Amino acid sequence: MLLEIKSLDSGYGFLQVLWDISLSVDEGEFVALIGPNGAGKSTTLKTISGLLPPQGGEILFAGDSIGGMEGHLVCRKGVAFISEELNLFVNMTVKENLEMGAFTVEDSAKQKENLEFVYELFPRLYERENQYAGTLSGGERKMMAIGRGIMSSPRLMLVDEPSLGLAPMLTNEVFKSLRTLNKRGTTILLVEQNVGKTLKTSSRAYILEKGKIVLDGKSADLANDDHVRKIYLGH
Amino acid sequence: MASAAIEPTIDESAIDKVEQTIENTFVQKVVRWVFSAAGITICLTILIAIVASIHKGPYILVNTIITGGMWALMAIGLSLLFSVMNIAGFAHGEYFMAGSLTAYFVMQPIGKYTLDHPESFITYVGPLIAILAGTFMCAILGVITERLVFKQLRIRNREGWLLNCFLITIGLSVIMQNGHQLIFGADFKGILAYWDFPSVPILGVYISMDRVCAFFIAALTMVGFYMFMMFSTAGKTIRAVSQDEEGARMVGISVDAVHIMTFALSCGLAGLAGASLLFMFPSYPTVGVMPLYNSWFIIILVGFGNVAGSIPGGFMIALFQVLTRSYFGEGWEAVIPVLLISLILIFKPSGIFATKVRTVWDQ
Amino acid sequence: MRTKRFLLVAIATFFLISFVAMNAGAEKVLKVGLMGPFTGPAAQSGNSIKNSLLMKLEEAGNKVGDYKLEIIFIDSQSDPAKATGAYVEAIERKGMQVGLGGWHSSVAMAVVDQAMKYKVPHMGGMGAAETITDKIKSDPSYKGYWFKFWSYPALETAIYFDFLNWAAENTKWKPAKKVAALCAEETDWGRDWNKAAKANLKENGWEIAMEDYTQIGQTDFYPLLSKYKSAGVPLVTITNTAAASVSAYIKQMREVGLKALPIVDGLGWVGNWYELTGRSSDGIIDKNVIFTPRSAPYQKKFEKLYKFKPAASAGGISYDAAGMFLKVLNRTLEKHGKLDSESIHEVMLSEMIPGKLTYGYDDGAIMMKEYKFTEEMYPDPVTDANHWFMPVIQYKGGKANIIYPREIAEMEVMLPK
Amino acid sequence: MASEHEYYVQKKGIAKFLDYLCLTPLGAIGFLILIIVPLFPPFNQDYLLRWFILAAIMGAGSMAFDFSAGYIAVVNFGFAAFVGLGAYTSAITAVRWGIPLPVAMLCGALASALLGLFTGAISLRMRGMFAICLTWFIGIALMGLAIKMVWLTRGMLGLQVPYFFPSDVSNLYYWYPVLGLSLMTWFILKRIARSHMGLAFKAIGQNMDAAKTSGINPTRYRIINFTVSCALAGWVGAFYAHFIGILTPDFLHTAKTVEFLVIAYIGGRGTLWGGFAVAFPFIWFTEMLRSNFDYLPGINLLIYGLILIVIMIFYAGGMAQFFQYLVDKYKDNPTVRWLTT
Repeated sequence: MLLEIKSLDSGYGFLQVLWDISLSVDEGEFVALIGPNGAGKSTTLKTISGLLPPQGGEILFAGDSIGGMEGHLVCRKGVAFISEELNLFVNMTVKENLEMGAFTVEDSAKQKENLEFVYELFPRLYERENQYAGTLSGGERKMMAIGRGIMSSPRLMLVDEPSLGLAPMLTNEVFKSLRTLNKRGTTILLVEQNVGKTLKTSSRAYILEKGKIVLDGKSADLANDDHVRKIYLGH
Repeated sequence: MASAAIEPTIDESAIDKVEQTIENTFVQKVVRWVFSAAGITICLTILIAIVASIHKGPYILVNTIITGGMWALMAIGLSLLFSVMNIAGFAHGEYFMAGSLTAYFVMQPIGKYTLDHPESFITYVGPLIAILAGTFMCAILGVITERLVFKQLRIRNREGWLLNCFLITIGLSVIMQNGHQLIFGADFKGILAYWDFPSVPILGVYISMDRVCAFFIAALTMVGFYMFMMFSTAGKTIRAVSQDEEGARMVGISVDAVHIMTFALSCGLAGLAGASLLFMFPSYPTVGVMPLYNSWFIIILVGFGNVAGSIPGGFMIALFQVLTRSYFGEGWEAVIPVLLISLILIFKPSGIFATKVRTVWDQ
Repeated sequence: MRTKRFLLVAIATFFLISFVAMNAGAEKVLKVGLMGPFTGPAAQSGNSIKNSLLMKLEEAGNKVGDYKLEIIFIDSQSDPAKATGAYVEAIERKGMQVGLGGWHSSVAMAVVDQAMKYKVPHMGGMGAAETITDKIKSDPSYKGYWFKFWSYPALETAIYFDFLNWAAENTKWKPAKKVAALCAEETDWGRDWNKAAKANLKENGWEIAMEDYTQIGQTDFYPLLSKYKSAGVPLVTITNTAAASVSAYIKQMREVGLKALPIVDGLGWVGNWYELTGRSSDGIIDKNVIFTPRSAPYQKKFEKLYKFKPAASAGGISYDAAGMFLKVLNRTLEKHGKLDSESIHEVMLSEMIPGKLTYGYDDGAIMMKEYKFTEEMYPDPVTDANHWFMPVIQYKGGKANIIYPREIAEMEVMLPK
Repeated sequence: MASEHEYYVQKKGIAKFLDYLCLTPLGAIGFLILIIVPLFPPFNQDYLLRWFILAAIMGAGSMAFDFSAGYIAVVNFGFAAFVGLGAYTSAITAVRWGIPLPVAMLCGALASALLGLFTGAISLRMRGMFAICLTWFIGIALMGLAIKMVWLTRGMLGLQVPYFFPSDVSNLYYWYPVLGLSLMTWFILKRIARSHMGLAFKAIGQNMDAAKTSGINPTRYRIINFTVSCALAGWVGAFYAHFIGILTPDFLHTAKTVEFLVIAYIGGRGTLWGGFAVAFPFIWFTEMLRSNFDYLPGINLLIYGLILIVIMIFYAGGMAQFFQYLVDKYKDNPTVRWLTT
């Protein structure tokens, strides 16, 4: 088990958002976390990545407890988080952003390899290597953020709403790259609102509603589940 | 920190084309810069400096360049503190004071030694040692303040951070001023000169060796600072934190360590300014007030958190002050430049080189 | 819990601090208030004043007859409002009966009202501005409650111009045009000084090219001096109470290469002026009280006790003021058999102001031949060569030398070509 | 004094009158104590009265300061200059034209109000630090002008200001007017804060954008707030001038603003009464320190700075927050509830 969450509570100050969440992700899996707006999907990812301290429960990553650990230490453990707001360094060039992504990687050969892989995955970024991240378009920003995540050679990648605000064509491209990444051996935990596409891409999924996990199972099974079909797929 | 909103996707290739045609040649780039707000003000400043120098004498230009550099150093530190940690420092003048105090105590024995051995190489190197000592002392002081005060606040209360920090720095300034007085007394602790050589004539204006050296120290530091920020990993992490703290955490940067580094750097720069200007500002408890005001004028003029803008800003403030002194008389430099900055603020409410990154300054 | 503890600690500190030092003695005491700017920008002068006064009183064993002198410090903080508060508190709470010392004129202007209101005689203040004299003269009820130990600029600056006239006639110094540039600090003192200097200069056929007032604590005079240089003025004057400013002015004057004759009024107001200016002070003209051989023991003792050089003006004069004060106390005790505000005031009124009670070299004065007050001059001391007197001096090699009046001159005058 | 928890009960008699004055019974008792205390030893000594008066002035000033800092979140960092402008205007009109002092004080308030109006108007487009700095710069410029305009202000020479009362009377003569002045400042500010305008202020202070979208015109309210705050500052300053008897440009210095600010923040921002209540012990405490440790000059300021830092780190809400905590703890006790509503 690469990531294991046991009865996690989390939230912002007095406002508790997550109630007793338990989920697990295996090495090499592509797991999705879906649910309506405000269900606590992003909060889950933030808590795992250490940006938000948990209020209870346990988070185990590769057997070590990472609950309450600071964000940068979680990252050093091998967890990359691509947030909804992307959190790019807008006044740095694309290349510098990617280099910052590899901040935790000490081996320069490995850095170079990662960079080449990112450019291979997103040739557009290579074209804009020396452009400021702030001047990129929406789709490019997404690629930039994912690329930056890849740079740290993570074992687990948490991706938050990659399709938000993107044209369908670009969304497909992003999903495709995530799949490539997964095939290359990176475990992915994806949060999405585009349930149809997500269930097609992922191997397993959890459904989160009002801060609680209501359903989980193989993606293909869930796609045929009545509840899911009615609420998320609209048929 | 709020990052820029995600733009809706429109036809991206069209924008690319337009951008490419605009950014074609270097000359066109320069022309575009000249007609930007920053370009206009900088060109205008240079023009005014030249005209006034022809009218009143070259001392205006020389004076602007020489004092501007040091104010710019102070302002860079202040600006850095703001853009990385969102601390609007009011105690920066006190680090200036601490720098000059340390340099004074280091320079005392060195001065005595060189008096007996005027030919020794210490005559040339000694002052540099004093200045470096001042810088390091302030860097250490900065780290101590960060750990003892701001770290504590960050752990406990992040609400109203900007204002609370502002008030805390006011308190720090009061403490350091009076601490200096209690421990070292209120007398003026000054030196005669760092490098006691005859003045150098530049453009018909005589300038002491100390001033020339102070200018070169400022210039070198600025270049060094730029290199550090642009090309070193440490500098890049500082920039990363200033642009997006969450993002920095996500890529594994220890924000805590960056805060320490920033404080050390920022206070070190103030200490450097204080130490290198000791020949002009003897150390006493309230010596930092004027430099503090000047650096505040600068960062307000160029826009909060605009670190690079502090450099032209420093020269602009220096020019403002020289001009007011020359044309209105002594004492007015406290009034007219301030009114002018206020006027600029009315038309450019976030400074001339308004920053592209929106930080949380308006909370 | 945290809140409770916080409250407890706060209350405890509060009471602890407020009840410290609230004792009163049963023996015969006279409570003497020492005023000066012990904190703030003029603290260096303030400490010179404080230490000198203390030294003189301690030399007398802090005793007059069977009265013990109890010292109360009043920190004027260079702020008239705060000084007034502290002064009143010293009178009301600590029972101060008589006051000594002082530095700023604006403080003196405010405090003199309190001295009068509470009938506490005060002497030895060095706030010199003419406005104080005018104020005290305007209302007889102030009489005898305030004695200045430094006379106002109009009385003092004349000697510079006597010297200039003498120099023009007797030396090779012949300015091409009689133009002067005046610079003073932006305070009551500076304004008064420039006013007096201007009147004197005009009377002697000089033109005023420029008149500038600099901020307190300003240390960058490059633009100003460059301006003077390009205007080619043969005479520049500056007066400034802040040592930092005055030393910066002198150093930068040398750097710029200004060839004018420099009158720097007040370089000697801090003891360590030579450490601040070095060789660049050579040739500077000043008018100041200077340490005579008579004051050597005082200087030595002061430096040993307080680890810095006393200033002739703030320190030396205060030392004498304390001496005169002791003399007044002794006389009061002799005459009335007791020491309190009323009897001291009576002696001041009946013996000091008419000039019967004076303090001079014979009594142990170290700075002036004689400190004397008269009905006409009160509250200022009598100013002439035999009483309160400041010669024109010129600095050379770290020493102040009298150059005018010529009868007592110690050195040939050095003048620019 | 008035707690922020309003219990909506029908009030009768004295309670109704107090409510009109915006005083809670506790507040009224506090004021009564302040009225009576200086008549009895040991508080009837002139020096203690002087502290009381200074504290009341500082307290009233900090209320005016808090009105813009605590409500619309614009820290007027040039506050002392507005206080000083009132003081100078009052003194100059009184000296030049022999206007009776109460009228001169009104002139002072008017001058500050006008400058406040102007400042409020030009700082509109600015936010946070920039607005703070603009007010600060105006303060610096005013102080510079006070230094340079010697023909009017006598600059550093110090302007002699006529006293309210002959110089040989007890400070008690000043105490009651200043108490009345503070009560009036409180009344004016609290009435405004209670009206719908006060709500708008709070909305603007908390979230300018949200306020805009809910139909509040920030321009208008910000100007009104600033004008009122500055007018009262000028009014307090004018009284100060006629009490102290001398004015120097240092009166307009930023350090003076810091004094008001520290008191207002230790008291608790956004409460108005906090600053006033804290001013008395605070001024007393720092003066005690200064006079008991006079061999350590500056120790009072050092501790002053320490208190500020400690309060900001541990109790950003100031004493008012602590008071509220106590009230909430005992809110079931009927006496406490009656006293604080």
